[in-house]
Amino acid sequence: MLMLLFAVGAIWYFMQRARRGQVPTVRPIAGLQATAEAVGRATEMGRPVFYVPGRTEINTAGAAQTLAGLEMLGYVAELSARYEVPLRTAVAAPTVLPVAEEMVRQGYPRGGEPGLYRPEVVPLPSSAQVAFAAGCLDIMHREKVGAAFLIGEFQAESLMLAEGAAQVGAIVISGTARTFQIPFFVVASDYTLIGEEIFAAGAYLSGDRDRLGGLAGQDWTKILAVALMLVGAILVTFGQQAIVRFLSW
Amino acid sequence: MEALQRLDRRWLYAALILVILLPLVKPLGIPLRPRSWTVQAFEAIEAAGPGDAVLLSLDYQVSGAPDIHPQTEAIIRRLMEKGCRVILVAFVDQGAQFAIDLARKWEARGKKYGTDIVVLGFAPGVEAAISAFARDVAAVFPRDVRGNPISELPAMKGIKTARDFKVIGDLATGIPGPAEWIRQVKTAFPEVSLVGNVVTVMGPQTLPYVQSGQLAGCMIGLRGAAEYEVLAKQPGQAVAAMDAQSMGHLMIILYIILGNLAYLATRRKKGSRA
Amino acid sequence: MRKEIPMAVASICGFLVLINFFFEKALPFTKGWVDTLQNWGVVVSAFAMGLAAVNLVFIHARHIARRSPGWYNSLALLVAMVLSTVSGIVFYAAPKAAWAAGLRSLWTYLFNGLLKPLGAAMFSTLVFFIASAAFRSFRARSVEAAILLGAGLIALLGAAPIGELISEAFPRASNWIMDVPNVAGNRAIIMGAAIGAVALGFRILLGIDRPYIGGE
Amino acid sequence: MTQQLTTWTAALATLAIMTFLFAGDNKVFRFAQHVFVGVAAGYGVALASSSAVRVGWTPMVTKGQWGYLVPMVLGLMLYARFVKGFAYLSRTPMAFLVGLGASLSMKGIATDFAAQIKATILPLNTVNNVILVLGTASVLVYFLFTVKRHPVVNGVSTFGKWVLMAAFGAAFGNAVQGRISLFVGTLQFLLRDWLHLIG
Repeated sequence: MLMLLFAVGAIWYFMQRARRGQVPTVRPIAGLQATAEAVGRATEMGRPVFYVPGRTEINTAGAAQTLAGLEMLGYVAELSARYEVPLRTAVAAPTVLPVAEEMVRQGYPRGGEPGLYRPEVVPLPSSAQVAFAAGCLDIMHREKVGAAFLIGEFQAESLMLAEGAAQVGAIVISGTARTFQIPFFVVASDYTLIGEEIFAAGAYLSGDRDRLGGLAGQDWTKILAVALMLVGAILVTFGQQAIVRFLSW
Repeated sequence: MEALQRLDRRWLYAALILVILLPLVKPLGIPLRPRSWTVQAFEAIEAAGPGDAVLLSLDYQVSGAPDIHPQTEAIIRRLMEKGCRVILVAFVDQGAQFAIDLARKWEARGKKYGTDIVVLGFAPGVEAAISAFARDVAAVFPRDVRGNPISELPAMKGIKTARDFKVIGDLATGIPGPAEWIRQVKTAFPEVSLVGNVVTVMGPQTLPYVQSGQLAGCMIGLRGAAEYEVLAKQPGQAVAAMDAQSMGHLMIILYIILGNLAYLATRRKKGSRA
Repeated sequence: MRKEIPMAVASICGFLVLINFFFEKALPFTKGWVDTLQNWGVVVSAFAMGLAAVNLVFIHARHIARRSPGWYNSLALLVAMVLSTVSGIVFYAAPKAAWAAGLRSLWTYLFNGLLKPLGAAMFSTLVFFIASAAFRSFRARSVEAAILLGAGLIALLGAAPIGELISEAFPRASNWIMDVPNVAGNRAIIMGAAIGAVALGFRILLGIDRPYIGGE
Repeated sequence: MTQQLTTWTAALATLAIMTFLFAGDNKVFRFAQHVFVGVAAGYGVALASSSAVRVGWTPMVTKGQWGYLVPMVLGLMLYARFVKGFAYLSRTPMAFLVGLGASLSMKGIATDFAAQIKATILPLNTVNNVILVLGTASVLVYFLFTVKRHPVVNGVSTFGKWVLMAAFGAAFGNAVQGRISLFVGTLQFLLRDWLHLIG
């Protein structure tokens, strides 16, 4: 109960603070920093960039991940316009398609030189996992992509996509919050955004104050947890049960 | 090594199939030692004596069934042997049919439906349904799958809420799983003895709940079923599968090591050229 | 009104559940309310389960009408769907009636002859994707990936009964990984997810996030 | 007879899926996949409607619990999304489900947060306990995003990342193990129930 109040209080407080302009800064995230490098390398090789924002619909439980994937797409679109490299995006869910197109359309001018390459958003079937993966593999092989981004909610197709990208020699940046798939992404790609990192990256790129404030509030709740754990453990070592009792209450 | 990298993947597949197939046909009989979390789960389920009611929630889909259904089979076999009352329910739609088939199987073996084993059915709504069920069983299941009012079933005698089950086992392939059961049931009835029975992939994320005492034990996948069969001294199909399992592990390990050796070799070659 | 009513519904339901969760002893009457809400939730969820099916009907009926490539697959899908819907409803509505015996065995046949083996087979092919990825792309590219692969190999060898034959050390190391670093790592993830759920829930109850609107 | 028909269908269905491995995406595989989606969807509809009748309709008509009219109407309103111009009607039932779901999952603050902290408060008298406490804490630190960078924080967070990777190693091992189990189960079915090669 107290915990809930603390968490909600912290999130509320930092959200208000962010709305007043005190926006928290987000720490550098390795996978995000590697993004520019990957797009740059694809440019050097003269190969297109390939992007998949997950396979799930926008209105399901995985929505937050899909959304984070789409925000990264906007950023990658900006980068590829700046480096003048073609961008291919494969989208599975019908509800994601218009949002993905919008992200690309908004991201491109930010990088200057709009209209040099027409970015393509390719719709693929989503209900059939294997068919979707096959469609992506086909694009990757045909276009010999130089960098592949797989960020969003992925299920078992994660393996096929990461493997396929590595086979054509692309640098692979992946990210998902599905715990089962993270290990496969880590061992099969060059950089991985792990779990909550995709939400933080999404919030950072979107610059949405509510979400950044919420992020800070969640951080302080975690700090409280760490403090309780450490102090509690030290006290328990000396036979003091105060914090355990406090938590049972 | 580079030639190895270009090997047609179908050879890899064929080798794997062969290696798993052989020990199924000709078992090697490698001994199996139960792990601590399975022993805890076994003991928690053993706490149910003759006449005690045990709830098993079959929250699994067909796709994960080969990994989890052997657990259900092994647990029910043991409970039937001891004369417990087994109540089956499902919060994932596809789990319900497994329950119906199991009840029919035990009926054919001479157990009485409604007294020894009963199938309540499926309820949609995930956590809302689990919470509602835990607080008032009859509100979610006024009748069983065969249309009998549950108030008339001897197996359901004295069962009003989740508290009235001696042990609850949640057999899950995803959501809902033990985490959801803990959230909705343990908060309302902390004294309930809950066992987490999960597919292998969910094992790692379920163990923290065993260490914290929120779960009385945990059985992980097909190997969990095999360990239970060993503990209950009734070796069955899960134990029979373990040799094939072992060989599969060895094969994948071999692939990973070969792949990484090739990777190191090409990297070294590139390095010496530069 | 088109936005306010849904927002109010989400907030009121949510707050009632939370109030009952924390103050059930002080406010015992909230239990009845929340029980009712949850029972309603079961009913509404039942209706929601049909949505995906209706969507499928639309998509595949269109494929068939346009004779688009592979339309016969769409037809097979719809036929399978109708058969299982009808026989399933009868199976549950008339569990004993003699006239329904044929449909009841059709239902059992569809489940055991098609649904169960197809689902199991589809997921069991995943092991082959792992096999080829193991061979081609599971690389210790970085320190992190090396730790992961090392722990993974030990876990894999220790979890196979044969690992124990090779050396006692494998199961011991594998159990240690499962019991110590795994519990630590997963516990932190679980805690992070719980805080995330609170943050999301809070925004939904206040109407800042409205996932139920979307798709205008 | 029916048993044999079922077993044969099941075996052929399994083999149809397996063709993907050796022939890639092909007609047989695609057909089997569509049939699967169809049966699964129909299965869901049948179970959902029977439970709507059991929990809502029956108590309403037999016991006069007319309150169940509310969720029934809400449930029907979900389908307004398929009717042009009335799609907004489906928002209210969605909001009901979302609000209920969100608040129910907030109970996790007790079981997945407070209880986990409590379980991590262990006497620091064994190496394992020390690793468990420091490991959990440092993974949490790794997932801090808005805290100012400081060498100590960075060090702790790197340690956290290693713990996390070891945990993912366990997840990796289990994922591989689980997939093998699924395949072994499928083979057992083919060998035992269909070909009768094993007992």
